[in-house]
Amino acid sequence: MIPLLILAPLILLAAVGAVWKARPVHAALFLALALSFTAVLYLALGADFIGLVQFMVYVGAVAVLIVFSLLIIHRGDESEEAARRRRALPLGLLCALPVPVVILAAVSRGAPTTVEGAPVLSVRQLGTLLFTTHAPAVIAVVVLLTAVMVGAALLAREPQPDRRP
Amino acid sequence: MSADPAVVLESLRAAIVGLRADLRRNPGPAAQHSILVDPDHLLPVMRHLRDHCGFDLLTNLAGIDWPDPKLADAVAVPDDAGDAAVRAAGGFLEVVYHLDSTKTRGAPLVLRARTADRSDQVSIPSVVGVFRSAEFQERELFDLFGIHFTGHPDLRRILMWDAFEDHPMRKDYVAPDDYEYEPTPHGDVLEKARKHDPPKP
Amino acid sequence: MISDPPIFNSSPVLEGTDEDQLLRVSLGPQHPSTHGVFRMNVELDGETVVKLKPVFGYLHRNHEKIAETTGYLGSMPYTDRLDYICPLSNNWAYALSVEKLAGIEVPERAQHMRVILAELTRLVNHTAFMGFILADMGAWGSALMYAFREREKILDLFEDLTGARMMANFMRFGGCRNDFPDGWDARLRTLIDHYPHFLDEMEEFLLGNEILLARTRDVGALPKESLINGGVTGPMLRAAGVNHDLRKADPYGIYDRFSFRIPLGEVGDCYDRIMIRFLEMRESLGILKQAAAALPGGDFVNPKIKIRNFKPPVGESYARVEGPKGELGFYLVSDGGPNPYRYRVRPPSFINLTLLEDMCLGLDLADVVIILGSIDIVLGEVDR
Amino acid sequence: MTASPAAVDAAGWFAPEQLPMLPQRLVEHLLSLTGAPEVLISIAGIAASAGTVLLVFSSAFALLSLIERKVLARAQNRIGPNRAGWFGLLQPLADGIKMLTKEDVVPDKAEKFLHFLAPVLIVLPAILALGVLPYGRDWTPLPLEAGLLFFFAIGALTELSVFIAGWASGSKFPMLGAMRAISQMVSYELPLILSALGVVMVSGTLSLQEIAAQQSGFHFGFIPAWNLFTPWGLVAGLLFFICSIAEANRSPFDLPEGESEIVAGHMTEYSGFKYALFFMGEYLGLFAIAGLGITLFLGGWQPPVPGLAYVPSWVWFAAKISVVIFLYLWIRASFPRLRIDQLMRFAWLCMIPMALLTLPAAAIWHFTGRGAFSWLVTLPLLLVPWIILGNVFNRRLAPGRRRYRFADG
Amino acid sequence: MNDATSSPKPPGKRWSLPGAGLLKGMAVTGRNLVGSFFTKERMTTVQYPEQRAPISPNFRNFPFLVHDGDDPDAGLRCVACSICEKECPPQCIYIVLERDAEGKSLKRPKIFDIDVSVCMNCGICAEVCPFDAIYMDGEYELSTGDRFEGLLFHKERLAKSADYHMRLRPKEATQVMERRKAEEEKKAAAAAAKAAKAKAVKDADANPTASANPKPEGGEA
Repeated sequence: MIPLLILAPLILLAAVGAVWKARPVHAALFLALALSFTAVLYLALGADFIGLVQFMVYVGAVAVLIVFSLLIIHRGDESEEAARRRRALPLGLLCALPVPVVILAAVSRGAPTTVEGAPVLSVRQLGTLLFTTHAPAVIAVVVLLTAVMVGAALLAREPQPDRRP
Repeated sequence: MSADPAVVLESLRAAIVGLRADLRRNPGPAAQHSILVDPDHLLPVMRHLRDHCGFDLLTNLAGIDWPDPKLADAVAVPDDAGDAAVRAAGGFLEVVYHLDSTKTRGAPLVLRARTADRSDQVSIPSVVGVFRSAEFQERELFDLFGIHFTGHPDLRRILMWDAFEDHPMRKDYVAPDDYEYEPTPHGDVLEKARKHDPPKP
Repeated sequence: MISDPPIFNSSPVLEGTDEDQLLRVSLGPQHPSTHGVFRMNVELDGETVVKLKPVFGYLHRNHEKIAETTGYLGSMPYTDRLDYICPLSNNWAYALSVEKLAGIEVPERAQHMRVILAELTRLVNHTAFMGFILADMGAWGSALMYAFREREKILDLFEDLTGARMMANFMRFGGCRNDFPDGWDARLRTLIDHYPHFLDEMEEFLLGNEILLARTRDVGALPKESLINGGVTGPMLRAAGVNHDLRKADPYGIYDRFSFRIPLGEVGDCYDRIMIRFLEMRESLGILKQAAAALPGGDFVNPKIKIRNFKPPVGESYARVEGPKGELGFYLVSDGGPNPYRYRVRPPSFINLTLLEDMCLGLDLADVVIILGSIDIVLGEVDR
Repeated sequence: MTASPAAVDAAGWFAPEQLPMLPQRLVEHLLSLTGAPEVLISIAGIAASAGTVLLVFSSAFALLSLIERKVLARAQNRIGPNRAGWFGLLQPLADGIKMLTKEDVVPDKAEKFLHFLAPVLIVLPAILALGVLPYGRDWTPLPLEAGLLFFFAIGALTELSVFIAGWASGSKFPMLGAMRAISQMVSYELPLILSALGVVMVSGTLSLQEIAAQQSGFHFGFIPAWNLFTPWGLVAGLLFFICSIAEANRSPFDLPEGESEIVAGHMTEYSGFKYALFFMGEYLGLFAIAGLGITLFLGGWQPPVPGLAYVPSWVWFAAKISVVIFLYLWIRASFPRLRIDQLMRFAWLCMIPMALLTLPAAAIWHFTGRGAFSWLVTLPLLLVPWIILGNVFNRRLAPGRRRYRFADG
Repeated sequence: MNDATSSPKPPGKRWSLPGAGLLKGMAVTGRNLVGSFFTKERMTTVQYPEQRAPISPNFRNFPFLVHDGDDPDAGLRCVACSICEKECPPQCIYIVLERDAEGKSLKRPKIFDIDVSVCMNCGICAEVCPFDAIYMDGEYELSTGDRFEGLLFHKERLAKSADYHMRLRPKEATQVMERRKAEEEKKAAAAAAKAAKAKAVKDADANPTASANPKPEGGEA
């Protein structure tokens, strides 16, 4: 339980930082911080593989790509950004209302807070499980991902004027 | 087409009607005679030389400041036959063009163009339209001599900084001694040198 | 009939770039690969160059005004400082112009000495060029050190002959300052025999290298006509296939006695410029061999010319030399006095830069560095 | 690590083979004498083993910074630093002092905190990655079951830190450097992982100790059974080596700090000790990636020659890593730099297809009995595309032969 | 123009093993790396303070004044004619002629300064000096702390003995010595001839009738 008590507030803080920060790059870095703390949380719970994959995929790829796109569009006037944020605050709070309600309901009904009894899987077992019992799901995901990749590539390729003389 | 000024002058006279240009003899042993062209006819002459006479490489533009025209005529002697565009008494600024050809061998052809005088009418048509190589050299002449090239796309100072007013290569240019002075005897060595052979007016 | 060249419009921004996305960078004057205090205001869209404005004048000391207040002999050491990588060919150009101005003829031995020294200077310049172009590409100075190791051997020869490795101040009107010290031409012959080993090593190091091929092929190529129209001279012009070498086009000295060939390229991009300089080095070695073999005896300077208060007759003269960087010319106007009335230097590096922007538009920042390196400029000559 | 063994086999501790574990065992032994609680002892043991890794590799970093300058100098016929100390051995000390005493300039447009954070974030992953490599027969500071995955996960952090360094400096050249660095690292991480995948497929595990252990034994008596001496391993090893140069931002791919173009890339606005941290991060990253390359393809601590059993295993690891690092230095001395678009085209059009090819090749090699016959089958499958791809790539880059005519007219 | 379409190495040949050029490049650096340990000819580094590269006899650094004999002040060859001061391009020589009480020139420089921060050691002063008084030195370790006085060499510091010049440049010094000796003899002969003539005229005055001088004596040499 101790790691959860330490890490949960950290993740929350980082998430709030990601939302609150005016400068987009700061927000992206806070997002990366939040995701890496969740990865540490997985490691603390003993799920090595998930923790490492989470860290690698989210911090290594997603955060970097967000930051890279921010680098490309480095013109951004942050001044009126803060004003827009003021106006959106009440709407945001309204939407966020149900979340604590759900948490309180779960905790009051005595949902199991401990995690024993969850099967501890080694990487090898995980691998065999994935590619035997859940093979069709994996294949579906693979196809979906490649489709998304090809689509993104086509979309991104706006007609660059070939400037080579 | 050989680079002999006399032959070139004939072909120019044939091609451009009412051309005001005359042959100028070089008294020195180098014997590189030149053609003095009136600035109004400069562009047609250049275009004719590049397209018909095969002079496709403008190698050199040199500016000269002539405070007294007699010295100018001593260096580029006008033969009496030509309708010498004799200048008025005042001095003038002169641009000397050296035209070379990548197809025929031999020395370059020398052209001269003179401004009306040294103070306000100092403009000569720019030849950047015909020879792109003149672009930086004309900016340098504008910077160092103050010759204004009409039609130059980007006439700015090239060597001195933009806030500089005077034109350093003029004969009557006085160098500003506003830089901080180092107390070395070298200072009076300069005075002594100036006494030996004072710079010409 | 060549249609008028695209008159240089002051801001040739490439189409398809919106203004505010541009990144304005100033390359230089203090920059690792601008070969001196040379500055380019570059506007980048991402990595591609959209606009490039060279800025000159950081090393301008008005060499021509100083020459107007110094005697003819006094200007000779200043010509070393024009293109300080090849001082001896600057000296020769100035001496040639004064000899034409005053009608001085040069004895045989001095003519051979001048050809030998000019071709040695061409070797020095092209060897240093090989080192610099590789360093610009990022090869961490390996080629630079090999090039400088060989260049030092030639500079030792210059030091023994003229007294200084680079600032030679060696030519006088009508010949040279002193004769070859004994054993000098023997060391010259060993150098000539040994130099091809270095050229083979550099070619093996440079020309097959796929990365170099990738970096220099089709980079900074311009059609022949716009190069001629832009006043470009020297290896850059010959790389595009224009047969214009002053040693053959407007022969001076005794070059017409030696048999040598002028290498010409086809496309004129950076690769051809490197290759042409290699081939020129091999031709220079050929000339050196012939000149060293045919070196006659006799006096090394025209005895009748006196050094002090030398006053050429009134007149003007324009003489030029095929320097390693292009046509280096001196235009002198004499009014009969001890100082020249007008002293104009035709600087090849300065005029070769006219087309720098046309070559770099649409390419990357890394290409700009390579193109500037392939033009091979020296700021002493650009800013005068 | 087991609890402290009885004193009787303490003699075993000092055997050359057990030397790396000595500090950890000593610390644990001493603490156990003082009767500290069990948890404290294990933590101190881990700290001790981490301390040995840090000590060994920071001294190796100092030595490498000297050796790099010496090797580069010798390749350029110079002598290299030999003034500070005997044969220049104190040069790293001198550099360190200089870096410490240099004023630490922070540009005013920079983001103060991020500008400070970036060098730390660059050194952090390199050190973490060093912890997971198997240095000896039974000594790995952090024996994870998914060691390889941990290595690549941590490796992904370097891109983020390079971006922070570039962006936080606020000025133009670092911005360009950061853009180049990220696009280069992202596009070279893919072939890096793909080429390592072949080894994972053949050895069936993600743990590095297992991979190193499986590469023991010799074919025909003298060829060691390393992954490099298999058809797919040869190509995958070469690809891994090339991608490791790109990951470590070294010579042909040192575009992010291409000093002849953008001065020092993302490191331009740093000075003093932060600049030294960047170099420490780069060199430790080099050690880490070289160590991984050795473990995957050169058999980690396996002896190359059958006879020498008495030589401790970590000596072989040190020897191999120095050979690989020498290769890096040699390459740095002899290649110019690629342009950014050629770099990307090389990664996406040439490296990734070849890396993908090694996976089926490894499978075919495995199912055709791993013997000489499988060599015959898989080798052409890999070499022919390499030749074709190389020539297409070259021809696209360097079209047509160049002819030069000589005019003496 | 004969189009000998030969080029030393056909780069980009039809089928080349990709990466072969790169390996050749590495072979060159490798050969240099190994070679630098064996062939001394590759290693050109001179460890400066311990080893010093020999300077060539013709090397010219800042000028120095030559004085015969051992007294630097008396034996100075320079007669303060200040030709070198006029001819020096950057004007860095400063000479003041020494005059005795009533203003007669003593043909000696009272002050002879060279501002070494301006001098570019071009050697023109040594070339134009008709009295072999100034030559280019070979000493190059001249660093000094003071920018003004330190770089202004006065007469005392510039003067060096003739045998220093002999040691510095034996070939040139011997030529100078022979030429000066030849001039000495010529001057001595001329002086002797003049003395003889003066004696002859004196004899003639003593005994005017004895030997009328047939032809009036021309101006002496």
